[in-house]
Amino acid sequence: MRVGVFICHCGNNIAGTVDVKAVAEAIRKIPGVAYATTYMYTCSEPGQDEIKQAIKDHNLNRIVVAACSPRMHELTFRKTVEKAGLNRYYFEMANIREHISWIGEDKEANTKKAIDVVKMAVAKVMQDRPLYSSSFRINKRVLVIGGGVAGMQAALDCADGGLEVVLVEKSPSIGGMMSRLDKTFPTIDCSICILGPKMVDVAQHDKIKLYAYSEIDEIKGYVGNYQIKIRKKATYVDWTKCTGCGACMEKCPSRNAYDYFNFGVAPTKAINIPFPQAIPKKAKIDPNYCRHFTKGKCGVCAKICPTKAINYEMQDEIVTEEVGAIIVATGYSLLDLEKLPEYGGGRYPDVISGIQYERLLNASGPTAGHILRPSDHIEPKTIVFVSCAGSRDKSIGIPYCSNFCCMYIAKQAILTKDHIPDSQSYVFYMDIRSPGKGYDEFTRRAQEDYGVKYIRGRVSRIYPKGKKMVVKGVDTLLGSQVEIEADLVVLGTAVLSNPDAAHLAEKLHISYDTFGFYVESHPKLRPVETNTSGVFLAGACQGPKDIPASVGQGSAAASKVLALFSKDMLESDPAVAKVDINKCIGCLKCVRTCPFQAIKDKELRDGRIVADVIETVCAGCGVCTSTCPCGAIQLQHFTDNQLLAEVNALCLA
Amino acid sequence: MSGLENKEMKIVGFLCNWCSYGGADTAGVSRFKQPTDLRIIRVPCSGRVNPLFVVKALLNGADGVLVSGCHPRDCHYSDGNFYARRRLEMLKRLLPFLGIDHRRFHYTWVSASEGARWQQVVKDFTEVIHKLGPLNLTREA
Amino acid sequence: MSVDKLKDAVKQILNEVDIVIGYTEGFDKVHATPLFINTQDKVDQLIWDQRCVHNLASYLPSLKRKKVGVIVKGCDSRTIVQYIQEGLINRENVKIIGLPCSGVISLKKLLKAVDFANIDDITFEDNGNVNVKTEKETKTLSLMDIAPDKCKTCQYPTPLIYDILIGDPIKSDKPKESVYEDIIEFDKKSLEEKLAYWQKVFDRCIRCYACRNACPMCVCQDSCIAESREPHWISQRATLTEKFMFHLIHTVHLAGRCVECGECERACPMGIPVNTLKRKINLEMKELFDYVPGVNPDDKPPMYTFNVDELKIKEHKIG
Amino acid sequence: MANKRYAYYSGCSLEGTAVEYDKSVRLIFDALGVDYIEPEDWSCCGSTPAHTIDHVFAAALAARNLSIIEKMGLDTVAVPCPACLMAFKKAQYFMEKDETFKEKVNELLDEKYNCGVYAKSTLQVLYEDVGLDEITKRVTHVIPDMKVAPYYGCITNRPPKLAQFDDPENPISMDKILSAIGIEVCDFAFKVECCGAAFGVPKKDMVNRLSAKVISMAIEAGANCIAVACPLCQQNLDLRQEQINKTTGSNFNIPVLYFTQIMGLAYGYSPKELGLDKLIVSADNFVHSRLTKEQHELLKQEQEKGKKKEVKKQETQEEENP
Amino acid sequence: MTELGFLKKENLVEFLKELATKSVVYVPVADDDVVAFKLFQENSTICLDRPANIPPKTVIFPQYETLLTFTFSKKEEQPDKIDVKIQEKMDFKDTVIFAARPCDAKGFTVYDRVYKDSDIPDPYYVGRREKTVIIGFSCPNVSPGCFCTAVGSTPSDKEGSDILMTEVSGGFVLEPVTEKGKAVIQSKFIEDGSKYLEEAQKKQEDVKNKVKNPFKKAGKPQISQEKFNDDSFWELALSKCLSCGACTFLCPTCYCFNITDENKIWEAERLRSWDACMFPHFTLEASGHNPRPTKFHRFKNRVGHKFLYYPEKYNGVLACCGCGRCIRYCPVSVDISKVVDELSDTNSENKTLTSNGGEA
Repeated sequence: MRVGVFICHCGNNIAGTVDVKAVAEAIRKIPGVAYATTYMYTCSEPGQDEIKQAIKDHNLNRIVVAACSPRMHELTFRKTVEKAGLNRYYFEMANIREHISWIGEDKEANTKKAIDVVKMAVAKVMQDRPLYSSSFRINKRVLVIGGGVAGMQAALDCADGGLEVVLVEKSPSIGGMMSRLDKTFPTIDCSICILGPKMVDVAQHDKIKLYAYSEIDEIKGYVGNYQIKIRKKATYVDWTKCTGCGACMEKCPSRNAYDYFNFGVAPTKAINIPFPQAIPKKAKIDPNYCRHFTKGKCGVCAKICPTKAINYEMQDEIVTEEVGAIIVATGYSLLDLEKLPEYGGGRYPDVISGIQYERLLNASGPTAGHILRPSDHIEPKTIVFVSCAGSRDKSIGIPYCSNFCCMYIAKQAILTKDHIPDSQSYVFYMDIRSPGKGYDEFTRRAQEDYGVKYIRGRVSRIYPKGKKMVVKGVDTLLGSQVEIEADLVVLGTAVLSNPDAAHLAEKLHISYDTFGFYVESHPKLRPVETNTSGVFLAGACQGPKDIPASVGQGSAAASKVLALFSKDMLESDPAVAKVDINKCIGCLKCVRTCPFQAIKDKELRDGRIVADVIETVCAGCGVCTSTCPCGAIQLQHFTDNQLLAEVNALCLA
Repeated sequence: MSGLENKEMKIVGFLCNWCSYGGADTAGVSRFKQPTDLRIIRVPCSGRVNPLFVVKALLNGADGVLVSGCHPRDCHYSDGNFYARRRLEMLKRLLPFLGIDHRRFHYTWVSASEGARWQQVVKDFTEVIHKLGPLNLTREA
Repeated sequence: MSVDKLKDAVKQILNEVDIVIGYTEGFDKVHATPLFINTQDKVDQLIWDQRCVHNLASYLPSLKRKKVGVIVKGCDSRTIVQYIQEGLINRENVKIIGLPCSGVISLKKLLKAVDFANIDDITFEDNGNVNVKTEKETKTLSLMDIAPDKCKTCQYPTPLIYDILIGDPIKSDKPKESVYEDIIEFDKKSLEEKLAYWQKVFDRCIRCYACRNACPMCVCQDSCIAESREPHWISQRATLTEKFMFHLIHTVHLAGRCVECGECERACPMGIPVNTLKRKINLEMKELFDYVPGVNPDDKPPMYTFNVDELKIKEHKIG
Repeated sequence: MANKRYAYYSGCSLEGTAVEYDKSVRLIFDALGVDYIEPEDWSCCGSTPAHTIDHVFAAALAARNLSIIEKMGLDTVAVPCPACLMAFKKAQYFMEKDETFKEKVNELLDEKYNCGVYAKSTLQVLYEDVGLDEITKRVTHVIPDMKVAPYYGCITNRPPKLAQFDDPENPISMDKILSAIGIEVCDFAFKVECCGAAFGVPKKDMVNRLSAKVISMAIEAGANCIAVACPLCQQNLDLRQEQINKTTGSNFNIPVLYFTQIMGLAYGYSPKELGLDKLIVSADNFVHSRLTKEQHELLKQEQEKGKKKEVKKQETQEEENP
Repeated sequence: MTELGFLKKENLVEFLKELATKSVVYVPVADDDVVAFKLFQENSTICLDRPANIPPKTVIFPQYETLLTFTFSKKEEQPDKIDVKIQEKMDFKDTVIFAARPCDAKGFTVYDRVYKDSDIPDPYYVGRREKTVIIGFSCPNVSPGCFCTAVGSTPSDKEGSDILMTEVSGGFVLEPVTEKGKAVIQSKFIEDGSKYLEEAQKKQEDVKNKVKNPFKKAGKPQISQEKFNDDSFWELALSKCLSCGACTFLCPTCYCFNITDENKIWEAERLRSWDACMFPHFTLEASGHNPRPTKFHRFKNRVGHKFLYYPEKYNGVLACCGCGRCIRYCPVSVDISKVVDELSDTNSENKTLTSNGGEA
């Protein structure tokens, strides 16, 4: 055994609070350690060359690098030792940065701890065995979950790159949040005018298979080979027959259905096409409001439909698709107004959310683009915008910034002035966050050219006074209280993750943060990857994002998939469970506990039954290893002996 | 960190790679200061932690053992921590029967984003172990 | 119950199976020993009385590929139920002869009761009296005074699973709460007292593995990690640390599986209360998962399954 | 409900400026069969003066009372004054949550407090434990003209993590109780706005301004009476009403009653029993217009008839009603 | 050697205390009804009325011992060179085993032929053996399963003991067997014991007559090769065997061991620990092949070793002293005497047994 140990200074990150030289000296004394040194930046190219050179010069056959977290650079160094001719699993990392130098102030204690931790890594590396990957074929189809602008972009880029794409959208039309917007900042482009053609591209692309009004039921498999069960929810309209003529919607007698597309600004019909540019432009019945379902009679739509597309008996349908990678682009949701009781959210009809205001502004919205306040349909003259309505508010558990509210509030204030020239808008803000190309100029324009009055301070209460809403707040710049009697109040409500984000994450085996946003592999360097290989993120499901960022991520995720699929075969991770058939007693407890059904029973020639691991299915969790009473099934690279070596190095020494 | 002027205690931590090890990294990146007694062993999943590792450590000289995994439902391997929870709970309840203070063994859930939580866990657990003092189960040196 | 009925039944099923396991006379008057019957002429060696202490079901997994008849008491039948839960035997290959039982003797307690004298003869009366003749004296003892602890709190005097039941079913007259009274009582001691106790008793261990080999649920047998180097959990040192470790391996592996037949304890030549730790865990399994091993063939052993929401497991505070 | 016994902690205000609150609460409790007992040797709850100086000390003051109640074998204390309520709830919350804090507090006490007593506002006891049905059943009188703005004040149910009762921003319990006794309740936006509280001495102007706002919003909502649940609110709105009129040039004349006093009126108690004589802005008009249920029933029938003969009788009625 | 000594019962502890000043003294101690040889302490509950659960072989052939320790070191300038220092652990102390039953004492003579009087003596065994004085204790009664007289011994056999002690009214008669033994009874607590000789001899004779002979035929059991090699015999006779090590670990004549190395970072040790032919690992080969794959094979070896192979090598001496522990403590009451009896050659005459268990 000739172990080489490399202790990284990481500039001053480690060396500042750990005596790296002392660590190297202590480690050098360990029998079996043939070489131990320190280096300024081990991960740098010269640092890696140093390792390769040392392997050659000192005939090393095991390598330990003591540096940052293995979550950061384990892969880097595995490649390094492999290039030097060693098996990539003859390598261990000791984390002396995140777990030592950055969290302890006492240099002596840190150094002692670092020696222990490196010693444990040395003990483990001595137990390491060479492991070899096997390769398997990949299914070059990709699933995109979510048909908002990020998902559409990802789908189109993948499809243009020659991949078959399965696009699943849970609402009846693709388009997502962007399709609800009136205009986009900072260019005041018509949102649907730029999005519409993209939606049509998606619909017409021969490589894209669209499942609208569908959800993911189940995900099985692993990178390269996923089996997806998709639930096509019952629309009660046969979409193969529906032409989208809208006759049913016109004649439907049930007029009080909740309009999901318009965020309930006005009611819609029980059978409806969500908006004129919808893709697919097909009608769908809302059984909660449809008289046929609620009262058992009616049937007007069935009678009127020229293609006889109505089918009240329709059931959810499950279809299975097989893909090799998944892009998650499930977007975001918005804070419920009722969560803001001090603003009378949900109680006062004239306190509305930004997205509702967006629909009031929109020419194809319920008011046909006329700004009319909900309570009495009168045009408001004084409009107050409240930013950070919920955002950056620890007391309701949303400490983060919602990213784009500052910008859309400026946009809405500008548009308000365009719609109602004699109106006056006020904006309560905490800080104006406009760090984008042309963004800050845009907010200044709102103030300077459109006379929007910006008041720096928070709103404490909104209450009705006659027909007005009194907005009571503080102007922190003037240091005084302000009260504005408004006709309409628009709240820039906080951006939330989707309510079922956690649920989907569990199916995908990806992680999510406290707020339900999906966690990327690395916040800087791997922003669209997840820790589950084959699953990528795009758009606001990862965190609040505006349109250009979402589109950028959609393309980024697509490029990751295209890169992954540029090979025909993928290499399997050899750190999977392995059965010693001489030891296995065939009790098959491992088969019971494997979360992935990766273990089967196998009959040997002598009739003995033993466990057998399907390598490509095994994900390497090691539940089987801790289940097996006789230690016959061992998770490679984390075997009992490897972990015991670490325990012993620490406890017995 | 008042108790730490004394000698260091031997504390072993088994952390799952995806959540808690990441949480400890996050604590590091955020420079959340912690006592220095803990030595971390990285495992893929808390489900990999055989309760016997805890026993082995305690019998062989550890003063405390900490196991941390993903929060229930958030397991990278979907079910690993559910098994861990049952097995470790079993152990936790057995230890006092053997005459070992159950506080010497703690298992918990810390996600990759919970650096502050991790810091608190380490601080609190280290403090408890310092209060309990060294463990010598078998009267052997 | 006359032993003749039993013999008739064994003769019957011997036509269907390769072997029937029962009891016969041992090397002296107080010992019975397992009897493996493969021919009709051996049937007459069968005995059935309070000396029939062994859990014969333990032999079943090693005879998995044969058709086997087995005589079980109520307590032993739990072993079979647990085997079925864990898929360790093929039910269709086993013929179970059930014998309701109102208690057996504990050799250790019997010897103590006669001051370790050599016993020349022993007879059992229906009223629970046991007459013992030694060199020095003839003594009448009460069966329950010399019965193993498991009999004193027996909840399952009649086998839970059988193909043939010989004799009338017996209902348990022992209160349910009594089963773990000793465990609860022991747990009340201070940590120091408890540790000192286990140090004392484990120190006696000679690692002969009689407890393990007698245990019906120790299915690893030849592959036990107590003797393996790969994985190397434990050395061959006979130190207290290693003895402790061995017994905890046994305990952890039996978690939620121990059917409390007490064979481990009975087998131990050094008088170590090997079963106690397992029973402590069973008490917790009952509390946590409402699970009792070896009672319902459709149950799942709790360590090999889980609930997403564990109602009884609360997150622990540190300290 | 029937066999539950409450400790009743009136607090210092109800011994002095708000003695009528105490009177009316006791009357209502008696009327509704709430079994309560006043702890002996109770002391200051530890509110404002103490907790602005030292949290442990404040908690110890509260815990001293709670400990007495605990020793009496009771687990719930009914508290009319919101300041006392929050002092108790705060002590309870932090002592339960923080072992070291609990130890520190207990060090100051002769009798250790084991955190076994929960404080409930009188409002909560009536709303949750007694229930609206019982409250309605006991009604004997109707006050036909009363239109009330229910004013909860700032701390009756805030902060929510301590209060654990009703909606913090738009509470409804008092609304419901008042409706249950037949009173018309106005939709009042200032239910939980600040009245100025204890700043009445150091910052009189501010208190006047804030209280004026509350009163004017009540009037704007159509109220002719304000119902309160806090001694300090009552004082600021009632006692200072004249002062407010002087400093803000308003001309308010709106009676401010404890909600329990209004309940007392509906239950037929005399103004004296309810301490209405202590009001600065008189509520006599409501006392005078009060009718028994039977009278009211008769009147209603009369009116029904009257409506039928409306045209005929119009003139006569005008003459009779100058 | 006939200088009989006598130790008054009330002087027993004082005598042992005196011994303990010069040697390490092991006595049979009862704890929770389990009797085992432990270091003598003034408050030890010495138990003489029944044989210990485990014989005192632990004193000379301990359950495990460190044979060697390895210490690793390196020179600063040559980190890839490791120096290993090897040290034997051979510091043995003067020891007394007090009140070993004659069968237990005789067991050591079985060891001696293998470890002491062979071509390659085992220094660890010899070191301890030579420093140990064994005070035998003539059995005051018989125990379930014991059959010493059937294997050529008696409950008052002197072989293996340095002194034989017999309980008489009021005390113990001490009969020195070896020079080592003589030295031990040079004590102020030992009186002249000649007047108790008769009583002692009578007692010995009484007990001897009570020992049962499990064999159908008298004399040294003669095993039939034909039956011994019949696998079906073993399969049926041993179906109940659990293959545990209770019989071997409790046997005063079983001497098999295993050697393992245990490594730490800076040092390692080579251990010798008991092993048992009843364990599958005993013969497990590195290839995974096991020449004794089942418990039948293993038990056959056990019987063979004691009653065939050992006698073959050592002049017909049986490697069994008839203590009966393997029978008494077997969880399933496997009775080796019954197995041997069933194997016995019905056609040939049994040879008579000499007192050392060898053939006449």
